[in-house]
Amino acid sequence: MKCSHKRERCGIVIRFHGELGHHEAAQCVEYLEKTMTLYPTEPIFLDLSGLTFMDSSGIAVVLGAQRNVLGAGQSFCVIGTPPTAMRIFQASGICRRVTFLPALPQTEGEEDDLCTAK
Amino acid sequence: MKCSHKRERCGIVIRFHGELGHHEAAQCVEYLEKTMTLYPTEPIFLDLSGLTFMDSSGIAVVLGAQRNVLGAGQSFCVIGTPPTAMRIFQASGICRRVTFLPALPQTEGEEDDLCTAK
Amino acid sequence: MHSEINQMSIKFLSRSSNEAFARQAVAAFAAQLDPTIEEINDIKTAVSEAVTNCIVHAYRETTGYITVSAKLFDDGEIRIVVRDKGCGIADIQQARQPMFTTGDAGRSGMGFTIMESFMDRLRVRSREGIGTQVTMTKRIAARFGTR
Amino acid sequence: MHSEINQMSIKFLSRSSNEAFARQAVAAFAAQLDPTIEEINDIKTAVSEAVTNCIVHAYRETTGYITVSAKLFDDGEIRIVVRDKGCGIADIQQARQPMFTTGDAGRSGMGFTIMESFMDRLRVRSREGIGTQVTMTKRIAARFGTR
Ligand SMILES: Nc1ncnc2c1ncn2[C@@H]1O[C@H](COP(=O)(O)OP(=O)(O)O)[C@@H](O)[C@H]1O
Ligand SMILES: Nc1ncnc2c1ncn2[C@@H]1O[C@H](COP(=O)(O)OP(=O)(O)O)[C@@H](O)[C@H]1O
Repeated sequence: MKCSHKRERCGIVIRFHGELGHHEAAQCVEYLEKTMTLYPTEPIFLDLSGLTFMDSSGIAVVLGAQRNVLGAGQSFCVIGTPPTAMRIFQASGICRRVTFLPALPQTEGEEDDLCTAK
Repeated sequence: MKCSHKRERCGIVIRFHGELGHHEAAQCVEYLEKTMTLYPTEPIFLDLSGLTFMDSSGIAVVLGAQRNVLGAGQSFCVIGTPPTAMRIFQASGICRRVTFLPALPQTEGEEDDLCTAK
Repeated sequence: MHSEINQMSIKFLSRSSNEAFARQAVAAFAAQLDPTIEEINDIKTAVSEAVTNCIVHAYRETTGYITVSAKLFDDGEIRIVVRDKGCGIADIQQARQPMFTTGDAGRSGMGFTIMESFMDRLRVRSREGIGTQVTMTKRIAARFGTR
Repeated sequence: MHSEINQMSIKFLSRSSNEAFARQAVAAFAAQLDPTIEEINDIKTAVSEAVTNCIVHAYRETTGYITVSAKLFDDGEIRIVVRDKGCGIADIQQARQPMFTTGDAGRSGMGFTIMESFMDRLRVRSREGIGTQVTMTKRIAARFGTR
């Protein structure tokens, strides 16, 4: 399991790579908290597209992260969830409380960039 | 473990993909024999570049194939051996008896093709 | 027909660093049934939930042994048994309810629910102070007439 | 320092379809020492040789159980023991010679030589009619101060 983050136009994107089970969950929570402390005034996007495995430990990781970010008055969103991980979120019912998006929302600036690039 | 073959200018290239241990060796031997029967008058190249694992079972597979091909009066050559498999062949000393090449030899026809393509 | 064609068992200490070992070992064994990637993932997930429960709940304050055994049958079924000699479960019906947990904030109470929905059948037997045994079965569909 | 930090064991039938399971299970366990891809491959290869020997030689005409156990130590050593209750080896010194084999044309007699060269140490104990026990150790170098 590896965690990384980078700044995008729309906010901070935190990315998990590899397998996320109970053993790795503590490391994820720690990384999330550290990164949110670094960027307390930015929207947070949690990118799960690099996960090759996830069990129910991922539920509490996502819920905990959302609680912290919303508590700080920022927006929180999960992106790129692989289908198998999505089945776990669906079984748990947290999809009614957390926003899951296929990918980062395109900001207007980016659309402009795309046009210029063309 | 998957076996496949295709015709190239220089001869028939037989390719192994996946893990080659004792369990898979019988299947490899069978595939080699079947393919040599189909193309008894062609040089045979055994392409190991797709192997993700090989143990000493690979030694007898290669030696048996070479014996059959040379016996039929054709040439035999192993190409694309991954470094870890190469260590096994080296330990066994068969590198003194079998020709190992990094890749298919370039035939004159192909060089022409390359020139034309340019 | 339903006769056993292969079996294995693994035994390891209840350290969370062994969770990945356990699910990968079962996946490597189940691979003989030529499952799809999704079926393998279902099995890994269910094993991960059951093994985590042994580590987090059964041996909460201690370290003990966990045994995972698996059998393959000629009709494509895999039967997996996860066993601990930990604290046991007082009320199994309650424990199997979605969202019920006696764990900390890191636990969602969804373990049994996920085992149930990712496998075909789940049976839980437990005795307080003796231990818990979780039996899960799944039928792997035959593909391209490989069986 | 050299104290044990983790252990596991796996037990399975001497079917060749279990060779891949055995080497992958040990590799998944050894992953905790953060080995390089090459070190993992060395371990898989040595385990594959030892397990194949149990299937091909120890239980030549029969089927029996094979046990593979592994221990991790805090200095980065992994110790792997492969055990069978098969026919045993009459002359161990002879058996360990490169190219010596009692097997068929599919065997090269290089199994022990490869175990020796891919691991740091190899010990073979055997009694005819009782079984064979192969112990292999390898030290995984610490990387980026991960240990
Ligand atoms: N092996 C076990 N030993 C003891 N108690 C267990 C075991 N497995 C499950 N339990 C009990 O059942 C409850 C529900 O388990 P589960 O559905 O997997 O959710 P979670 O693990 O998130 O709590 C646990 O909180 C625990 O009280
Ligand atoms: N587990 C075992 N049980 C019985 N005999 C064995 C065992 N392992 C090795 N041997 C004997 O030692 C010989 C040499 O083994 P090895 O070097 O691995 O080469 P190979 O397996 O190719 O024969 C075998 O041919 C066999 O006679």
